[in-house]
Amino acid sequence: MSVTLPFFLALSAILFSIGLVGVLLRRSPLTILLSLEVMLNSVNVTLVAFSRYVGGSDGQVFALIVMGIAAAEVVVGLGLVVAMTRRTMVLDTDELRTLNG
Amino acid sequence: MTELVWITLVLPLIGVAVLAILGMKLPPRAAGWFASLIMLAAFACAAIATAILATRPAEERQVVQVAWTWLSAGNFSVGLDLWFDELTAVMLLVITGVGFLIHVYSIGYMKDDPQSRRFMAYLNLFVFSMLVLVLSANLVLLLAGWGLVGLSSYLLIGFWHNKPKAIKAAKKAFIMNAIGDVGLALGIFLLFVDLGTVSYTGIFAEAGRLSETQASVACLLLLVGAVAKSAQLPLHTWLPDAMEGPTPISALIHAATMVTAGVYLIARMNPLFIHAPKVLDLIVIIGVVGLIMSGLIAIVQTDIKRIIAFSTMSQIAYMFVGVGLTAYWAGIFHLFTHAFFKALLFLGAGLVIHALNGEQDIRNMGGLRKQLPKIYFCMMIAAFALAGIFPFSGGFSKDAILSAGLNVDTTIGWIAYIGGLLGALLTGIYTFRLIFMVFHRRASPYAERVIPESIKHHGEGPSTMLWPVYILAIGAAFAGLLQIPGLTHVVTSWLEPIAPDGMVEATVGQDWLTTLIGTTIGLIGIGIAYHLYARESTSPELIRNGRGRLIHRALERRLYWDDLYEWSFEKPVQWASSFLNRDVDRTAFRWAPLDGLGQLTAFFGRSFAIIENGIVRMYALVLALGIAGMILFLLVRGA
Amino acid sequence: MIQAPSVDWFAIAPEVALIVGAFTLLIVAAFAKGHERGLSIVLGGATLLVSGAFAVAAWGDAPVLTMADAFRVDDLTELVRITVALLAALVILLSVGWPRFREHGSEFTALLLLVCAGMGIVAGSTSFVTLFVGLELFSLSLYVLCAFDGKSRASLEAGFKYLVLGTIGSIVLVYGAAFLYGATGSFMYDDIATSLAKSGSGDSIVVLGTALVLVGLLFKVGAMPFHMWVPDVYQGAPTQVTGFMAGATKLVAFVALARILLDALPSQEHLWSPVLIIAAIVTIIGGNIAALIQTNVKRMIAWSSVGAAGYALIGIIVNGEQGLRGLVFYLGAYAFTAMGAFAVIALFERDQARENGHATLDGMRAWGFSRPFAGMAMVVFLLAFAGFPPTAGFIGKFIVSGTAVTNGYAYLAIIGAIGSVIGLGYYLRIILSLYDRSRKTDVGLPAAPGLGAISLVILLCLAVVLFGGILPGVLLDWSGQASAFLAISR
Amino acid sequence: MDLVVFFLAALAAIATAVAVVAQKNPFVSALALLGNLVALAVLMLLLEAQFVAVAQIIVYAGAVMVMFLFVIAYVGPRGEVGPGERKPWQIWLAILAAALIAIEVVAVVYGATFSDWAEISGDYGSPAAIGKSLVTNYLLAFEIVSVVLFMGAVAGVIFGSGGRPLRLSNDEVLAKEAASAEQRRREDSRAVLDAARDSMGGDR
Repeated sequence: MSVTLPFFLALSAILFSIGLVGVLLRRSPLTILLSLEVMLNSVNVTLVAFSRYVGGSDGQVFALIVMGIAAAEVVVGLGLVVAMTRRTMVLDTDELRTLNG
Repeated sequence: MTELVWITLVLPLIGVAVLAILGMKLPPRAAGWFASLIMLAAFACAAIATAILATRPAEERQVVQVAWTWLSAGNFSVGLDLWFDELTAVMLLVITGVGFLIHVYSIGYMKDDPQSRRFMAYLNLFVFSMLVLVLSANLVLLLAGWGLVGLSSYLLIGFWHNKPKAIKAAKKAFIMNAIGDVGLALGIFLLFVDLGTVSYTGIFAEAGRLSETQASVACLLLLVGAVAKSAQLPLHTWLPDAMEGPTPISALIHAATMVTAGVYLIARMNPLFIHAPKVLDLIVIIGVVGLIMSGLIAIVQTDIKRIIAFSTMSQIAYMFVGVGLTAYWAGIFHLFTHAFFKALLFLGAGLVIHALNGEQDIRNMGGLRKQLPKIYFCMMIAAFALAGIFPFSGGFSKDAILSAGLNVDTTIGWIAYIGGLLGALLTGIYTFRLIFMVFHRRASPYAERVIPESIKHHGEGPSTMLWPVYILAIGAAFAGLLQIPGLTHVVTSWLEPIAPDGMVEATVGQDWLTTLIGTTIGLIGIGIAYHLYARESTSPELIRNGRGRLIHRALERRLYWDDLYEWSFEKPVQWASSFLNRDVDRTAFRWAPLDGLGQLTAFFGRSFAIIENGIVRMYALVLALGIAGMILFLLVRGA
Repeated sequence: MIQAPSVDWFAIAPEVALIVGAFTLLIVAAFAKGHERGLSIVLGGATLLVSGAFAVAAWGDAPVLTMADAFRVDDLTELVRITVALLAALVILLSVGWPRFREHGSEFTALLLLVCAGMGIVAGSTSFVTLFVGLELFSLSLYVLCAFDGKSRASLEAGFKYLVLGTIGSIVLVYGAAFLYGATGSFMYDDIATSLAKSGSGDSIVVLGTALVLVGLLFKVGAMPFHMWVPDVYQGAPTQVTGFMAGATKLVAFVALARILLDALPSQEHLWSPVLIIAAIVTIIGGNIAALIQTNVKRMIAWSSVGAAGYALIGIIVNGEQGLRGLVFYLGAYAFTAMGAFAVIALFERDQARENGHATLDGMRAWGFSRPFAGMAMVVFLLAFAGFPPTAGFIGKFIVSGTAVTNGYAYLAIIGAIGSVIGLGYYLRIILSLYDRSRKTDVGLPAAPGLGAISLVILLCLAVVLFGGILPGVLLDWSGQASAFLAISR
Repeated sequence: MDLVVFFLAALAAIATAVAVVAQKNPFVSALALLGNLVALAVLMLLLEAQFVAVAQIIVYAGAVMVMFLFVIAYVGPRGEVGPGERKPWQIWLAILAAALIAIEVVAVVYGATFSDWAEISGDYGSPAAIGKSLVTNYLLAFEIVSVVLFMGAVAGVIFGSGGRPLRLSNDEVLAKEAASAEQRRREDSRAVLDAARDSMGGDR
């Protein structure tokens, strides 16, 4: 038995779900951002695996682009966390509920 | 000629604009006269345009002008299309003519009201809306006018918004009219779906393509609109309540013009209605039941304006009978004469109320004949016209309707005839009950106390209020002479072209027979009224405590229509809403059906708020469930 | 030697101008402290003008594919560019009197320019890669703009929520694109369409990809049940940004949705059509019902904008020339209506700045008497939301529902009508609150900072909304011309 | 051989991902993410994507992680305070939803028929090949990514500028939170009271 495409895709799906669980359950904004990174990386695995399967480089390039975007997203996310700290807001997303209804 | 019609249409709009922009800077009297002169100019234009129209040969009297296309897609096009023909001309003259007189009357009536300028602006707005309604050459524009008319009526009924009853009445009128608007809109939509057009030309040309069912459903929906606007059964309960508004409004909107829009609509759409004979029969039945019922109710009312309101309802029911029998000319003729005598009646009542410092209960009047002779004289003319006594105007037009029933000679025709004659009896009774109780009977202590003071102050009323009454009195007395059976036939020959499929016209013999019977019955009614109400001794107490007291009470409660609506709509919703009772904005709409409906939806709305709790994890959870659900859904469908 | 792709500079000039403008603004502002505001207005306005001018100049030209076919410039792209540039200019005007703009005007404006650039790229994208970068460019900038009002916690909260949820949405979109790539070997819409047309659509990988892409796009569009971010973000964001999002983001997201569904996945119509139908029904009813119980006007309009997304979905479901024309017209009209409505709210907030008032129904009582022009404009905008003549909102809804009826989706038109009736309920609440006589006072309001600029914005939006309602012909023609480029591969 | 490497790396990736999600201390979470990245890089090497693997490590470990660690150090390594409002149904629903997605995707993936890996040339996945792709077919995307990164820098400036932050000790945070919770409870009960009073018919 050799490593086939479904292996990678399944792994990617599992990682995706783990990351999603993190976003769904954690209350610390930092952990949520980290969980989002896990999700992004899992998608990258799918992209690269399909790229290998198709035999083109498009998937890999897209994965690189996703990485670059993810970096920018982290900057913005962390910037928000810093700003919230400066506003002496409690770092707990369940406390972010002045907007509701 | 079309230019003149355009000017007629635009003038009131200019009035509104000027009053809205400059209104507060003008002195109130100047604003009033400005609005009135605008109306006079509009009337002049309309009259000249009508005269020019009359000089044309009959087949060229129908003018359609597309001024501007707003939306067009394929066969369908809507825009500012103008339609001017004989029927429009009549409506135009009534609206601008009576409108002018009532504008003048309002100057006097509203002179102490700080908001009189706003009132004048609303009046002009109303006239504009009404003109849009009758001048439109397509149903969509008609609907726009229809809605605008309802809106201005709402504004004017609720004009005194520190009066809670007025506000409630305004809302009631608004909602009843909204039901009608929805019916009308659905009808238009259905016609559009069936025929692909909403212009009169298109509909009249294609109406033959409709099956009887299609035509009936469309006409039925249009009828819902007509019934609501014209305060006919079963959407009539708003009209008596609307009397909370200022009296000129009652005269102009709730007697002479707006409430006749339903009659206009049916007469206008006659090439369509002709394909729905069952609906026409229904219109007659609604009319007959309505005229008898409202006549009965009018007999026991004690508020002077409400009596006249019920009589309006009853007279419009006559018009419904007329157009339902396809005697369109008779219906419109009655509309025309009714505009005079009913406006006269209202304005006269307004003067009486004015003289009595705002008292409206006829039991607190009496004996005014001597103190207010001019008003008495005019009111008598109006009452004779209303009771259909020969040779006053109402007699000719009402008898024209009834003799049409005789001429048709079907079951429906006989129902109309007999019912109409019964109604004539009731009309005689309630009209002269009013006259006798207000002017003849011994004066009530209240009237005795108030009247001399009032006369000393301003006579029978300011001249701006009296003159319109005189002019209307002339109309009410002589307008009927336009169509004396066998002698003159101005109305029939003028209106003949509007009904391409022909209309019912009684023979001269039938006409005179009906006039004879009608006048006799009217006089009998007057006699009964005299017997019951003219003297103090035989007061209505006898009836109230006698064998008929149940009927009397039922009539006093207006045959429980309002209670029916209250119990079938208001109460359940009130219960439901107190069950679901929450913090929905209460000040917005206090009329229970809307309030309750709002609360009911708010109940559902709140269930969203449970999810929308502000916690981002929760949002992500919904998102995740959405993803899972979407994949599952597509996999199941795709497989 | 690597052959660099040929670049049609004229075709991408609007985006280049925006990006260069953003850079320039930041650099210049760094050397001109204290002139932040003036510089931002002048340079930002000039950049938008140049960008818009390029777009207008290319209007009506034959479609161009450039940057190795990754970007497509046709009239739809141009329309989005022009609309977005106009809306952005209005945002700058609305910001004039904003204290935060005085301190950080250059950053705000630069980000706004980048948002516009990203939107242009999304509108012209021909592949998932281009779509993704454009989407992220404008989304990330918008996250920052939402959180821009550093003084307000709600603003930060909105920014953070938007970031978390928006990122999930983007990830799901990429995930879906990856599966479509695996099945077809390309990220280009055209290639995907041809490949799917050949292989048939039964492949479950394709179905999976379609599902994920749909989720991602419906999220951006704000359709139920992927709407959760909309009310919170719209309420918390600075009001002028909300106005921009409600109009521009919705327009761009729908253009992206339409391009993908019609250009890349036309063979999957049997899959996405029922999804959109369900989403449209749920969105119209749900959005309007939820709006009923709101007391904050910003949030109320946010919910109503959720409902509006439902109407626009009908345009895509109906498809065809008329449906897409209606879609584009409706969205364009909606953008200016929303911008106008939020401009009025911005003015209210400016008036209340000292009392720190929020735009609640209670807070706005009788305010219409103090600001008669803004109040009447609000009434017009609300009528446009509700779809009443003579506003552009009526024409938009009319065309969308009309085509729905003629194409056998009458039930959608009925649902739309029901939604409008519900909508009337809360629009009336706003109007009644604005003109509550019982709270009327004769105390005049002092001139709010930036009053002139805000009034100008309101006036412009009012002009567009009424012009589109009274003389819709021109705008309809434009919409038709632009929407003709949807479904180019059909 | 490949199979062993795959399973080891996959196991490591899953374990580290779980650690990222489950760790109370964000500092540990961040380190776990680093491990996750390395494991994924190994997997990418298995897929012949050398350049992506390297970039993954450089971009993430070199840049993103540093940023994370810096911010964690800045805000203080505070874990989650208190139990929060985590209702059991919410947890189960969350796990159910995530698991459902994973199961659906895995089911589809295993249900589909895939041909074998494509034939690839020697320079597949090499920096040169990817680089070429980036400046030809994906030039636009590449440029936009750089603009996005620039935009990120602007965002950092915006959120980072201003006066010194007010630091609160952990105790103060707890006290504040308790106060706000108390406040909320009071408001809630007042709302319930009002509603009750309303429904008693206080309005008529």
